[in-house]
Amino acid sequence: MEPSQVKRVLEAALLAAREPMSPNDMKKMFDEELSADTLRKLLDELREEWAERPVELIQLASGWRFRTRPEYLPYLERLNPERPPKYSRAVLETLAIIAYRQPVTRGDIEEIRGVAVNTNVVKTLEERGWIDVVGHRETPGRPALFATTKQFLDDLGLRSVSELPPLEQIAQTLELNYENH
Amino acid sequence: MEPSQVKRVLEAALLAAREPMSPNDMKKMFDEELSADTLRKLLDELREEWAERPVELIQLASGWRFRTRPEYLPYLERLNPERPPKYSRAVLETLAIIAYRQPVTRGDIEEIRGVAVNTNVVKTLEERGWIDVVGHRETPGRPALFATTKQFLDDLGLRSVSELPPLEQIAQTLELNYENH
Amino acid sequence: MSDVLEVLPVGEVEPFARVYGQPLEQMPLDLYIPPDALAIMLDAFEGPLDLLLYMIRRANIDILDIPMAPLTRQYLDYVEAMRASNLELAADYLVMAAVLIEIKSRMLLPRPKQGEGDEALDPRAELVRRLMEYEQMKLAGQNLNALPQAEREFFWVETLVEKSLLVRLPEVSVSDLKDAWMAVVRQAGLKRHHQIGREELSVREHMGIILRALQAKGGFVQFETLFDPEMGVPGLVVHFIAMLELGREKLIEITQTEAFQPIYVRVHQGGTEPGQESA
Repeated sequence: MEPSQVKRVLEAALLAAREPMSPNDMKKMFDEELSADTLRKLLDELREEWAERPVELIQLASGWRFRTRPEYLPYLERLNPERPPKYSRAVLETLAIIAYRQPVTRGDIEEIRGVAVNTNVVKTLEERGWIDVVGHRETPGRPALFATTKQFLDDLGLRSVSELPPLEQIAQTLELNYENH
Repeated sequence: MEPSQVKRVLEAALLAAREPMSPNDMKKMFDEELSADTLRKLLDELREEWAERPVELIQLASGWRFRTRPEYLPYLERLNPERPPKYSRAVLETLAIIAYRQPVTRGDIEEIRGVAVNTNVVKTLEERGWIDVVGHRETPGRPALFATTKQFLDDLGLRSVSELPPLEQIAQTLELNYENH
Repeated sequence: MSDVLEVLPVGEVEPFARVYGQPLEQMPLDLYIPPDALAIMLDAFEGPLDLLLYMIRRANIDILDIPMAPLTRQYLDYVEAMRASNLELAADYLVMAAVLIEIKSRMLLPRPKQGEGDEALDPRAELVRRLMEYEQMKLAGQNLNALPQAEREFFWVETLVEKSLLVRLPEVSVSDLKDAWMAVVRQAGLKRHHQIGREELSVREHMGIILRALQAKGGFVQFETLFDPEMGVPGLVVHFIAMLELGREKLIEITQTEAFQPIYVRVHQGGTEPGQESA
């Protein structure tokens, strides 16, 4: 059999495979002996041929398989949407404090929440691009001052921080709640 | 999004699909409205692009899906010695009657075949997902009416019942060359 | 049409032809099958219609002109042979025997004319119709079986989708934020001290904007450069208040060496010389 024909058979098998295919599985399909070198060469060629396509040939621990490239996952995700992950309460409260009281230091946040702020919480928000350091307060230790970013406003669909729900309302709601209880 | 990009997303989704993809599923992946014409054109282009490759894009009863071309069977079948069951004549004849005369009751099938229908025969076809009960005939006993399913068409690579092989003309006598066999 | 024959195990058909030593079409009415062979064959038949069809096709009888007498006789012989071999005989075979006998006897009677010019109804018509319909479905079943079938002649393509590769960021809505703030306020008992309205929020936002601008420009700038006429009058006022608030919170220093000289704004230095930061 021509190497190009062997390659096409490999391609068909790999596209239809439900599990990663081991070199042994691949060899099973042919009467002729297929050397490990030849096989490897053909697989490399296949991978090359698929370089520009939306799925890629990858080598996993248990063999080879075609896999959808990660950049297409957001579209595929819409076919079977999963519930989006949620931020923890600590992250949300920290974000709320920075949004309503900016610019604030970590110390301010701790004072308001009454608990130490975990480094990961701030890091999560920084990595998301929602907060950044806008300066330092000139007190001992020169703590960083955090404020929300433009991206935070964009992602929440706001034009400005002043579009956040006003807190008079919140306070009123709270007072009503207190009175009722 | 560029049409070429839309096509790549469709390709990724179709290659990964666990079942045939309907045009509605495909449209779900995009923010932009995708007209039936555009979609059809892109799918035709995709089919064209794959014309020389070992898998082909086909249109089935419930949508579109990639499959390996039948000429690769001799190689691929060596991978999985477990083949789907060979159906008995009773099963095949019952299937043919349901496919060509649907919807039919068990009584109709018995009338045509001239024998009682074994429960297992119907169960085999139901379990394969090829037939199901689509209603009841309003005669005494309200017998169930069976019809073939989309999956039956999908599994045979057909878009609709009208694509079934045409029924043969029954010869008055056998052809003379019959003895040569 | 050879499909019809494939119904039987090969070997079952051909020996008969050899026993009689002549081509099949030359023994149209000989429907005889030895009982021993019959015992083996019966499993291969799907019922009386299948058996009859086999007999007719094997003898190459015109299906539209079935000789009822020999057919019925042979059929009854088979049924008898089946009984003799203690084969469990399905009721369907006995029903068919009765049908054949009835047709045969009606063939002997003068056919009643339906009407002037009408063809008399052939007593065999219904049987022929059933045989032909059955044969058609039998062939259809074989043809269906010949179609390429998923997982038998072809396989579906199903590439791997590793959803875990998709980075999914949590979404936060304005109301999530409001709820979080309410929880903070409730816990901290801040409601009296921290009733923040729209005005104050704008100020707070502009405080961030000024600090960011200062940072970008090296921490030391001329006062006017921080004001952009594009902001409009309300924006400029808020911006100015934010500047004052930053000064009050000791986050910036606003300096002017003497009256009518340029005003400078710098990040609060805590004692270091102005200009050092910007160098």
